[in-house]
Amino acid sequence: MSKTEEYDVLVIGGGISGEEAALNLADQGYKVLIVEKDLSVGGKMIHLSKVFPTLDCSACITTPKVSETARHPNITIYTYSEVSNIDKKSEYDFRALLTKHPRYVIEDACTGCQLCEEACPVTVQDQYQYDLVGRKAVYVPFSIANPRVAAIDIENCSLCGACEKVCPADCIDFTQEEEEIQIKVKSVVIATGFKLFDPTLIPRYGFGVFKNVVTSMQMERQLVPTRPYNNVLRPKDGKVPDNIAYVLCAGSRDETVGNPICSQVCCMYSIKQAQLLMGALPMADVTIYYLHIRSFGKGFNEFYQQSKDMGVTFIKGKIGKIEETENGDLKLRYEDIESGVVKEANHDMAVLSVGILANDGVSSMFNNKLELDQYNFVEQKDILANPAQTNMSGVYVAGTASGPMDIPDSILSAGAASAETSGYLRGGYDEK
Amino acid sequence: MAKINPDFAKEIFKYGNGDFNACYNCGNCTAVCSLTDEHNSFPRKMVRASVLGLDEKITTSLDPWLCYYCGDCATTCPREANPGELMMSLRRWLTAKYDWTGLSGLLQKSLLFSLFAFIITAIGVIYYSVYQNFNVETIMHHGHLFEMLSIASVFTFIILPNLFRMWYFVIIKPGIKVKFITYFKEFQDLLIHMFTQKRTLGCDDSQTRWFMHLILVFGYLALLFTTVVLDWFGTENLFIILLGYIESVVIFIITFIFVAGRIQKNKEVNKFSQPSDWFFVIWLFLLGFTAFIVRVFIDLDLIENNIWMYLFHLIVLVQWALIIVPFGKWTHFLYRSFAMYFDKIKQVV
Amino acid sequence: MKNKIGVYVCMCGSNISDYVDVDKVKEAAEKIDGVYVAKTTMFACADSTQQEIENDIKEQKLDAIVVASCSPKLHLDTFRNVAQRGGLNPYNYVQVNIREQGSWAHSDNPPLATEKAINLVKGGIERVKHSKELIPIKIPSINAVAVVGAGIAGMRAALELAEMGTTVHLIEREHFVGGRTSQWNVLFTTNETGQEVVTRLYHQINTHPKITLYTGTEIIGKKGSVGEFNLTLKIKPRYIKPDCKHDIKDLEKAIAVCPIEVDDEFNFNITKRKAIYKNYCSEFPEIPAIDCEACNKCGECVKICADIDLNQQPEEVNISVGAIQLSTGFNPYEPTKGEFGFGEIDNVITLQQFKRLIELNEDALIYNNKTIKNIAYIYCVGSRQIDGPNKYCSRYCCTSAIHTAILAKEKYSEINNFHFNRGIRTYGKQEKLYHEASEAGDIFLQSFEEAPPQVERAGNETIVKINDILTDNEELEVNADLVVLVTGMVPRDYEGIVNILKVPIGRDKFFNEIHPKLRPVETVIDGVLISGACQAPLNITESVKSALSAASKVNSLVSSGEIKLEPTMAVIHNDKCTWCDKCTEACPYDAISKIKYKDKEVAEVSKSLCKGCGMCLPVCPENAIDLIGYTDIEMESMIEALIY
Amino acid sequence: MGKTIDIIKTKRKVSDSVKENMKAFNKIKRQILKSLETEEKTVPQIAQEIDLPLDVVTYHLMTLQKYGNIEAGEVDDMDEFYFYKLKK
Amino acid sequence: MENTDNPKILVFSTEKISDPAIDMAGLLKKHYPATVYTVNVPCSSAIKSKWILHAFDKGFDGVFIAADGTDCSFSDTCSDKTSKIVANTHELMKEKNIDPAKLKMAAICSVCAEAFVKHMKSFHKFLSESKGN
Repeated sequence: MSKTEEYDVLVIGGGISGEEAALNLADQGYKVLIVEKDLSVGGKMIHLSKVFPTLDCSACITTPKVSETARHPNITIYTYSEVSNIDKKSEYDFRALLTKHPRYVIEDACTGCQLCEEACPVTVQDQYQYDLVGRKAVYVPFSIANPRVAAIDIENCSLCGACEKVCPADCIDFTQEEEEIQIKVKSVVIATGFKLFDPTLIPRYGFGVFKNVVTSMQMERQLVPTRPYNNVLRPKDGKVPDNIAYVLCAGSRDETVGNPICSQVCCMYSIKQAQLLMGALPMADVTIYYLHIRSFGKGFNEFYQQSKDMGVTFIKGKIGKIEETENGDLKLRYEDIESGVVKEANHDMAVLSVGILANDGVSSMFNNKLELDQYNFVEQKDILANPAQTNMSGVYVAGTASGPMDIPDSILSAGAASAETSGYLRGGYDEK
Repeated sequence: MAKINPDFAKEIFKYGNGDFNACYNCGNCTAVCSLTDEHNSFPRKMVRASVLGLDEKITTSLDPWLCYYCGDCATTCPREANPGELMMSLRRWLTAKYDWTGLSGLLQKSLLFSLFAFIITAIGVIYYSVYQNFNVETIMHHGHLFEMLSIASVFTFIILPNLFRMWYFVIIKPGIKVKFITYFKEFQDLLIHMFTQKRTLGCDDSQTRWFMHLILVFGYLALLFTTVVLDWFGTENLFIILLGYIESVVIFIITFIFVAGRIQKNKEVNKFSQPSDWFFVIWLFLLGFTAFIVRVFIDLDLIENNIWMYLFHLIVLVQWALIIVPFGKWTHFLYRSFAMYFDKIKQVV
Repeated sequence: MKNKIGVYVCMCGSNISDYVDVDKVKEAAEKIDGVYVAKTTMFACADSTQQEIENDIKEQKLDAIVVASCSPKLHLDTFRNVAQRGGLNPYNYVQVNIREQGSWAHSDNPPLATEKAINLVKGGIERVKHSKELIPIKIPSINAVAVVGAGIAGMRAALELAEMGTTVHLIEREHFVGGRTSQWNVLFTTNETGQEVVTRLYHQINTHPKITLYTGTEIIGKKGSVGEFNLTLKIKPRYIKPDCKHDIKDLEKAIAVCPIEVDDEFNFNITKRKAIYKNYCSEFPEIPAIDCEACNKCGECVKICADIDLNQQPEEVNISVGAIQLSTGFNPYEPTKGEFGFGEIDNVITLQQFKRLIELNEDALIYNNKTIKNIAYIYCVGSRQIDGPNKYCSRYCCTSAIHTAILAKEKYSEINNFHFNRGIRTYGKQEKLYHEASEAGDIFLQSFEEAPPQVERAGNETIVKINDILTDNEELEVNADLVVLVTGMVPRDYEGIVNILKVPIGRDKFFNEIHPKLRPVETVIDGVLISGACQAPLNITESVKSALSAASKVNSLVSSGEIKLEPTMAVIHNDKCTWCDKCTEACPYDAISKIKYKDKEVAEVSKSLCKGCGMCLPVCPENAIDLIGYTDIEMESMIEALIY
Repeated sequence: MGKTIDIIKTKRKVSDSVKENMKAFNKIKRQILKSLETEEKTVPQIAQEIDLPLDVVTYHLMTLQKYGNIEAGEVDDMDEFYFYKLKK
Repeated sequence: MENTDNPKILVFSTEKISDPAIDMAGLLKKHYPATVYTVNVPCSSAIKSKWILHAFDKGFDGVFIAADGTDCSFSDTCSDKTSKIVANTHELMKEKNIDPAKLKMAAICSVCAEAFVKHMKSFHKFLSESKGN
């Protein structure tokens, strides 16, 4: 085992919140380590199309922040790494153990030329396109990934060695092994983000069985420039959809799936996608089936009104079940609350606006000493006056790790986390 | 213009489990229900009416009778408001509402009152047998007479007026104009539903439930016929005796399964049993079981010395005929069938 | 003149390339003299492209670059940094906006959008050709900040800034701290009361050596700019000596003898208070204050407490700070007379008044001598208006109303709550409250936005009617003993501060940030930041988050002691200048003075005072003034290029 | 640098599912490419020709498009299905 | 490519006030003529008459000053100063026989996207009509 690396702050998670918190702290002169479990930093936001309510492109906002983070002299980033354990020895003394997974690619040498990808004979589902298309076993995660270097998915690798043969930079290295790194920090910021609700838990919506039922994240991918298809298309048969339904509260506000709370973003992202769809498919009808439209933030209600003016149809009523008809169209059954009558509507595509859930394993990193709330989000001990404070002093929470929130709220919450961390660290200096 | 009455919900709570206030009107229950269509969209509307206390809406509605409690709405309700159980409660409430005597409501709301009624009838029977010096023949003879008399009087004085009230609530009060002839035209529907309960088949996964229910209904009616008309306890006809045995066995086996189900709470429909549910199945079970034993005793010539067996049967029978049939869950059998019939009439109009 | 220029045309995914033929733009650029490299790119701002541009600069030895992409407001700094990393002076870079002012504005006409993009790029190339190497101006910054408003956001920001080592002047207009939070009783999630939270913060503020608290104080003047704002503060007299050592009981007696009663704003006018007052018993600062507008100086109180001094005069204080953080908060929307019966029917009150009413009524809920049983809450009053100007959702009111209803029911078990809403918006974990209230039997009725509920007076009764969309649009009514208008948020009256600081205001009348995601707490005025509910409706947690976020930015800005500013400033061509004095008159910053040059008198521009507004330019009769970055040659060659 | 693939081969085994998956993909890939040799086709046309479920064809077709083997052409008269063709 | 009938307009916008409004017009996809070209200056009272005349000289049909108005962050004298510049330039235009109506000015606040689009449409219409004559 190698020597211990030292930093001021450990930021767990390299999404928008983690980056914002890290940048704020680094700008104040603190040395920050970001640990990201994925192959690239950027979190969920980097995969989004445009963001509400301003409709500016998500990548245009994330990528500069990503590269600013990556280039900042006070910030170190470990991607494809996980924090396996954090032990608080005393105030200002946290010992963490990191696991750095092997990419089987030498990060510094890879130029991201993608020749290996061309050579690779294996195709598996591309998790960054939410399974809509395939990717190779050796792959650059996505075009605006950071670092933009390849990695080998060893579980799916056929060990043919073709990538190694074609790599012009000689950077494929199958001898890499999992690495353990010990670090010592004064403070920790948790920015582990969220996971999406798995709609197979609601069998009556037919997700996974009816291919034209997609998640909102799959639709989001269809709307970005680096999209999986050449246009917005039905995954079942490649047809251009012209009548798309949005099923809100899919996995939110639902006791039966164990998530009674509102995910806070689904209404708005669905409205946004509806607007974008009307741009991408000018002939298409978009219907949003909702319970309550929660357009509560700055400029949100105006954005909702705008979508109505554009011709998005809003129907109050939760979708009860979805059935597939012969040609792949979908029959959605719901009670139209405004008329009080049960109705069936045909759509050629249905988008499940899936909710936001707490990520797993956050507390176990801290030997279960970190308190979680009843929904498994990180508990905010003093939510009113110190919203980033957890039950452990010196450990702060940023972004959706503490509950569902949208991007502006996540950024503000990260700002709060960095301020509270900075105040804590400053206290440490004063003591010495 | 309707006035909201928040106290109404509290009244409904007395008839069953009361989670329905949690409803946030998403309509999921109506949408998942396989019995709903454009004409009959429930249960959300009934939930809403219960929350707001719009009792007019409920009394004039047939929706509670159209529900067969498959439980889909309850298992998928995002607020766990259990609309299916509310529909059950409303059926109980409606039974009370239709009943002109008011006894039905008292029996259903108060377990104490029910127990009191059962005990009084039991004491009555025992008092009567003491009066008759435990003379088997007389008691059995009077028992048979009682069967016939009670059927006639309960039907005439309780059930018929109550059905009439139901008709008044659902057809006359809402001002539905029905041609006289329609009542005849659609009468076959009443019979079909009454004897087959075919609508249950619309519920998912309830083929067995429907089949058992069907057998039970036929078993019960047949046993009724066999004992009352064919005088099962008195006959020497081997065929009739055998028939009675089969019928009573069918009844007590199926009801035994039902009771077991209620104890295990394995299905949504069984989760929140009320005393009236227990009384119904247990008494039906006892009815079949004691009838069976009584006939066995007769065949083995034991009844003379074991008059208590017949008395036990008679107590069950009297309680059944005077409490459960006119005021208890038994009435569902009729109200449901009539509800289908009235619904058909409404749709025709 | 630059002659090895790199031009990068961004597709912005498809934002630009959907309407502008980027290849054509690139081809047109290639043909222009001085252009050495021209490329198109998917995302110019992506890390890999930045790297590519950097490499191009180094390898191809470019001497200037042009990026045609989105608005420079988003990425000017991004590419200036790229230029710098490549070894160029960051000012040998021009960003051409072909998205907001190109593809998006002209998506109805792609060919013309392409033509415009080509011309704009040409203009950019001409401009960059004449660009000069500039060095940013560095000005010293005072490591101190003025936090305006001592509500929850301001108090919290002040504390964190002080913790981070910045000197804080916390300025509160009222005589007491705590703002709106101190007016709320039990708060959602923690069950702490607002007053408890305020107390907690006040004690920390009071003992922190880096924080100076000014109460009863307003900013009345500002000079200078980011790095050094010189603010003039006006402190209203409290009429009680600050070092008052008197027993608090004496002061309470003084309150008792005061003969004047005025509406108590703290209780939203549902009660009266004296001219000498404290809003609640543990309020901070601990000593009462005398409302100078209400006091008739009768002197009764002075007889009881000698520390009361009715001769105190307003004071003016000057402070110097590097930045200003505004957290001036919100006002509850004031319903107009007759809006849902407000001001006309005596049992119609606002949610804020109701909250106070619950706190003041211990055993039974009584209003206007009547015991209250049925309460009708009417939502979205002053928010999501169809006819009125407030189109926005006030965000906190649904949760606040439901939470208040739950508290009321817990306290007075007999009441019935009826919520006349337009769709409940208890987002996030607040949904739990909505569930709780429904389970407790609260009744929710929803109307269309165009058909709000009606409040009518019938004899002695107040009837609320609604066409409830949850019940087949049926007309339903409730006999309400109390109607609570769930009023939203409007910004707190801020005219004074807006006039002084020139903070931009959005269409919702709240202060406007630069960008909700990139720079959510900064304004276009350098060194002036916004936080809390003055920016948009926010609840307490959200306000505190934004306050801390702003504090973090403020600290990065002022703590290093140095702020970099754009080198945009005026320069005088001494040869042409004849010192006519016209420019000094035009300059709003007194940045121009007279100096000797050779044998004549000429004007000179002070580097630290000039803000680069350019107001001196057009007044010069000799055309002897240029603005760096906007010189005649740059402007004219660019204009020329746009036309061909 | 040596061939590191030989080193890992001594430590790891390729699972059967990976092998099968690879075989299946390559078979479908060949079928789709062959089907498009003659003329450009829509997804349903390809699916009918090579007798595979529509969603399987869509998935593989889009993957082939992603890796530059084929490209999208015009949309059909009904504005429903795109034609896909081999990329030269 | 050159469309001689389509009048070209040069807009002077200001970095912090009116340019954000013009950006917002794009953001909201509010369309205005594509022959409108915007040039940024720090403040509308920094525009030299010389530049305006240069624009007419080189072929622009109209010049529009999207002024800061009272929102100006530099000085409250901005409006007066900008008006003065416009008045001066009008004089100079008359001398050169250019219709003074071809130089317009209006205050455009930082969220006045709609107002800007309206101005552009009507100005463009005016210029094409006068061009037709």
